[in-house]
Amino acid sequence: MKRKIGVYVCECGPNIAEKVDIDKVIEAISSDKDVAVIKKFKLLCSADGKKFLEEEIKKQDLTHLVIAACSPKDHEKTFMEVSEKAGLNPYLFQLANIREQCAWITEDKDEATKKAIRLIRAAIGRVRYHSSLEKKEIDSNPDVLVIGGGIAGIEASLQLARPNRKVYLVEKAPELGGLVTNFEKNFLSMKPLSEIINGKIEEINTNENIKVFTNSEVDEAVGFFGNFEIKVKRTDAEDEPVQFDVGAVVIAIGSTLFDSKKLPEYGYGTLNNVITSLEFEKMNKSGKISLKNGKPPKSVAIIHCVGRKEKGYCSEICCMYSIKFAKYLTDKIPSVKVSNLYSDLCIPGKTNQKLYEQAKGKNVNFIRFSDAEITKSKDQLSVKYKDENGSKTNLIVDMVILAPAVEPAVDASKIAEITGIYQGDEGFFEEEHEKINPISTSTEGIYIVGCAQGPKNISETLVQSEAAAGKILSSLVPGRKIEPEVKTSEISEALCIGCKTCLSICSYGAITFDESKKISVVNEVICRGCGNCVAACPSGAASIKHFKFKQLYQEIREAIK
Amino acid sequence: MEKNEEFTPRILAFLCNWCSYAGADLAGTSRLKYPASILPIRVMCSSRVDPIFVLRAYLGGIDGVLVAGCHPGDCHYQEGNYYTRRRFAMLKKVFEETGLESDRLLLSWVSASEGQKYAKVATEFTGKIKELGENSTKNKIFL
Amino acid sequence: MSKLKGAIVAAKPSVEKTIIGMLEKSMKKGVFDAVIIPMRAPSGDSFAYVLVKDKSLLKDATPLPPTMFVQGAKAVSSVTRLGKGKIKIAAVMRPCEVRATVELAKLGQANLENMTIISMDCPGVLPSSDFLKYPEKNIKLFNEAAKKLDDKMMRPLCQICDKSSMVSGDLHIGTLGAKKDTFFLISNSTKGDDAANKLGINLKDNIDSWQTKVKTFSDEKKKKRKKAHKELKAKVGGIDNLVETFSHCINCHNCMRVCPVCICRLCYFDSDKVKHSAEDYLERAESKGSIRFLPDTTLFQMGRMMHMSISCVSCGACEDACSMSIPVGQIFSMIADETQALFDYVSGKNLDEPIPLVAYKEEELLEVEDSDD
Amino acid sequence: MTKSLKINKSTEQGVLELLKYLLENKKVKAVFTLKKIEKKGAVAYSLIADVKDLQDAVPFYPLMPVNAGNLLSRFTLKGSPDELVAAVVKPCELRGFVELIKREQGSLENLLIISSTCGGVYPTKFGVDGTVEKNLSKYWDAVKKGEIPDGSRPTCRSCEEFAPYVADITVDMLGKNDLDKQCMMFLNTKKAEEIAKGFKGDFSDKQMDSKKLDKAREKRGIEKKKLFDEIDKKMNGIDGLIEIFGKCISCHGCSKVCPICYCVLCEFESSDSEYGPSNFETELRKRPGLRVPPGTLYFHLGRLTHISISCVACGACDDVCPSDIPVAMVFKKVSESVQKMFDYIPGKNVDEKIPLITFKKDEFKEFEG
Repeated sequence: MKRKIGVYVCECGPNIAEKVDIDKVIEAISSDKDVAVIKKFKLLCSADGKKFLEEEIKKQDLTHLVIAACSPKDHEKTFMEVSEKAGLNPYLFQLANIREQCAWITEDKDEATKKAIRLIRAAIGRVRYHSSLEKKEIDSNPDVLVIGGGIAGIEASLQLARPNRKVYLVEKAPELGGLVTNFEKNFLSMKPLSEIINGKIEEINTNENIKVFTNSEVDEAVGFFGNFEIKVKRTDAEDEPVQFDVGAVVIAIGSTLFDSKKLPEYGYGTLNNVITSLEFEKMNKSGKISLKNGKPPKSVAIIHCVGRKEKGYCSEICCMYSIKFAKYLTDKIPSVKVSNLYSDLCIPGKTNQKLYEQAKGKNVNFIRFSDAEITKSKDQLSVKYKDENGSKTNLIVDMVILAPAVEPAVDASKIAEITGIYQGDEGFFEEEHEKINPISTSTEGIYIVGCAQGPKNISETLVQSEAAAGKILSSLVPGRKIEPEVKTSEISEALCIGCKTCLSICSYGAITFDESKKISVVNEVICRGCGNCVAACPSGAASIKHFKFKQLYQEIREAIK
Repeated sequence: MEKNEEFTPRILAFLCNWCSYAGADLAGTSRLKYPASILPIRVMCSSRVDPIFVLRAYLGGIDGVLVAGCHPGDCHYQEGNYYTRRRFAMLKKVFEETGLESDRLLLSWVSASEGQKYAKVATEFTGKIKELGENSTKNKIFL
Repeated sequence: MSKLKGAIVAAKPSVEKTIIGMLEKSMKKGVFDAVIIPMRAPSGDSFAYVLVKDKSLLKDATPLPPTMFVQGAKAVSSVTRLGKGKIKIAAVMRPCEVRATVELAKLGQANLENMTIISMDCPGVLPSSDFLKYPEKNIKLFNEAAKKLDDKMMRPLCQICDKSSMVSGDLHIGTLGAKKDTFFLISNSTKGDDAANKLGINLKDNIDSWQTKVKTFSDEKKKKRKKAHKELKAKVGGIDNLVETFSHCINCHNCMRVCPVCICRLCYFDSDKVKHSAEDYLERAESKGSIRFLPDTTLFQMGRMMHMSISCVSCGACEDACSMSIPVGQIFSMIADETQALFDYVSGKNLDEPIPLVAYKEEELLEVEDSDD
Repeated sequence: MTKSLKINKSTEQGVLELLKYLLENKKVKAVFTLKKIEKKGAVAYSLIADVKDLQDAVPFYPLMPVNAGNLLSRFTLKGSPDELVAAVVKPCELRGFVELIKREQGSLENLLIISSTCGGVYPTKFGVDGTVEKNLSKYWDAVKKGEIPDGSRPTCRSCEEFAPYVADITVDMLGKNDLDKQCMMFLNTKKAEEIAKGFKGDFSDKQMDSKKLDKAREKRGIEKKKLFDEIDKKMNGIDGLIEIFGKCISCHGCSKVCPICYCVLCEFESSDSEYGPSNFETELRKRPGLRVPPGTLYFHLGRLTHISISCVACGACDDVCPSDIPVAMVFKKVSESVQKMFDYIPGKNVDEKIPLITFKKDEFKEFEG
């Protein structure tokens, strides 16, 4: 079939017209191979412009469309819609950006005109090799799997279940609630936490949209956005795993604490009355803060940043709960002396500072320290440390509370393996992009919330859970089909030699290996179309729709003409 | 330096869609000026740039090739640009070892907000290429 | 196919120079926009085909180089395989290269519409391995030998080539039977007539002396060829000899890659179809005590005979490229003569004649049928 | 702990003894090794299942008709053997095989790899005309002394990787002055120790003497520098490259015999690499002419970008080049520096990733402009 390429140059008001000699462009290109028609128009993105284009495509019965106008970032979509409306496959169109990267970058009209001509020729050369691409639509399952029944998982589940979304909540412990159930009060508000938590757990148990699995763990999660197949098995019994499908997964497996025994100088596990923050929370919640001998402590040292150097990051929450601890102590034992030994105070946020100011002073002091060592001195503990000026100091206390670093949950790597989500250097799950997609992951439809992603306080955790729920509710709507990327990679069965190079470099696990045929296969639903595999494939078996070798090569040719 | 006074180099710029192409757009919307001879080719990710493309362009007589992508760690596809960097390093090494002018190849990270940087890179690279003069492969016969 | 017409052309100072002069003139006059012609490679020890657009390059051209590194048909095919293009091209080649080109055209691998093919009486070529040893010396030796029609140092296949003056292109330079300092310009097609006319050459001279000389010359060669093939058959014929001969093959497949009429993008014998499991190989090894690995080198060569002996032009490119000096070219020429005779087909002789295996006659080859009576 | 096995026979005889023992006692199903195919000295790799066919076997004949890496890949590509098969190969062949394994083109499963400290090989064509046969004694004298045999492949003369990496058994040859009286093998793996049990010979814990290898490496290092300097002079930019590759006839034999080139269809033979009429017209607009078929330099540089990371510098490409282009030395020179850049030795370790399919977040800053 004979190609009939229509070329339309947008004046973009004065924006292009004043900088580029459009008539010269038209004159130069009108006689080019396959160019059936070339015209200019005041403003193609305007209502009139779109109408004009639509009529032209039909009237001239074009097989391909080239528009010379602004950046694809601005109006590629607009013109694709027009072309589709006019019955021309939107991928048979190419936009030449003669504004941002041509008209606007030089004062020399002649140069701009020359460049415009080259850009348009490149687009014409390219569009010749375009082929129609069809939007894919696949059914999606709106249900959601939430891994982890701590505060993060609970919140996500509720946010999803309230608007009638079916949720499967999997917790490996016998009860829901996670770490926070050990806390008596919340930082800042100093309000009792238990009623909040219990309230939420109560709601979970009464909401029939939520199916709770306790004493259970996820055994398998295969598939892609909208279509994951899940297997859950009990940890306390040999039952057959339960199977169900979901459309999205929320990872909320929380975190654990750095093992203070790894730092013998703190004497944890060997000395009496040296306890971790978590042990202290429990002790406090039980109602009685006391030493081994049953007596209440007269003096307490809280040592911050335990294991920070080893882990290489600040755990963000310790300073705050240490202040909370000081408050617990002073409320319950008015005469107690509390010394906070910190290496750096981290009290961010609009309000947290207040509590610090309140706590400081009466019986509670904050000391910047380094190189602490704890030893026994009679029935007390001696904390030797260097103060800010490096002079050695010895502090005698009854009790030492260690604030160990927050670590990734024990089974993080196992979950990582099952879900294929990448763990960063610190072992926490890596978000897709800290700014663009902070709770998404490399696998569309799998989200990470709470301390699974990194150390966080409760409010930050709740925010993430709600964000994840919001993302799922808006992207995974019951009955609505999902539209995966169209410009995906494809691998020629004839040319693939099965070296698995593409598998190793694909960030999305979009390529699988067909063991029987010994060739790589692209899962077009998962592929995001970056083209990395295409450049990596030596045998030219991989190619990417709309960015094929021949298509790009036409642009290269124009550049070297 | 006075050689090729009026020689306008043919320069090819592979720009990744998410960072560098947007950066180049920004240079325009901020009305920054840089040599018009540079011809952009949009790819979704810099990792799409097969060294073979660069080779073809070079032997075809291109005067310079710029490959630009998101800054390491900012790749829209997570890791693409790390692979780009390795392939580019290899290609450069092949050029150096075979005595080809590896200075005609440039890898640069330009984010969507770095219109300034793009204009700067484009200008400086063009200047460098002007110093190098025309790519002599242009009129070779026995390729 | 038009009857041959010719003209006697003064060859001053030499045939080669005259040919180049004609080409320059025809480019000036726009008869051709470009010329495909051999030129010496920058390294000096090789010749290659160059698609010349700037006629000033022609002065360095060598219409009749001492060796054939790339078979000319491959050059023409590489330029026209995907279409005839806008520009009119003249290609200067040896007769066997022209014949291969014609075969490729039949196989859709070359488009000759805008191509005018010029051939010349061929004295043969030196084996490239010999040439590479002392390029300068060999160029001299070749030119002398060419004058004396002495073929002793040429490729074995050139020594038994009976088609070294076969005209299957558009124009041909005939030096056999020509008076001193002249040659015959012979046209074989309207394209040829047209080019000659545009050059102001009148194709009305008598070319009998060329034709008789060619006849006697190729008759001699035919005898020589028959004899050589007979001897060769005795040496490599029969499965043992054949296997022995090909046992040196190291599967580099150079022969296939340089063969002008081996056109497959992926050779069947490089494809998955010839790859087997370890157990398969072991089974064969156990049944025979041991097998050469890779096996099937003979199968590869026989297979190629099936695939292309019908179109083989006996140019000897394969033999030149064989890193193990297997007389593969001679063997193929022997087979090709037989298979082509079967359909009384001469590869590359005539563009309009279909390749036998894509045509058939109702009544033929009955002798190969198993008759029921 | 490596065990060593000493046999009081010539090195080649000793190895043949072991192979014979393995075959006779059904400890291996077959032996893959070089075998004489005629008296003049031509050899070919063979798969030997019957003991009596071992008599023509010449495991350490100084020829490499084909890089056995290719052959072992073909042997195991469609499925490894069910039982053990012994393969005697040269170190660079083994490294080629390992690179292919990393690309899923073969497997070490059920292979017993026997290799040696290698003295190098002669260009293959010298096997056909009897040159090698004539030079055998000279060759072995040189190997004994750890010296470089005259006339051996340039890549061999300049080879510093003559000691095998992943072999089950390493045969002590280079620099072993009594190799014609005594055979010394080092059993590097459990597999090897297991299978050698019961074989008559003295087992001990002797280690390979690395000093003689260092000496040999030194000699080859000097030769390498010389050869690199030579090729470097030729490789000076586009004109130098055109001198070198301008006579390439595009037979692509070099890629066909390359143990690393493993594609079904080479990218440079695909339709993407073809020129259409308009390409030629464009080309001729800027050039006075263009050699046809075009793209030879493109092919060789392109192949460098594809395989320089894994080139084992075996020299097979040199042997098959009908135009006598020093392909191997160009590739060895370029590849070594590419590999150095990634601190990678091809074929050293099966589990080490090919540098181009992995990355470090913090590297190669110097390449960012």
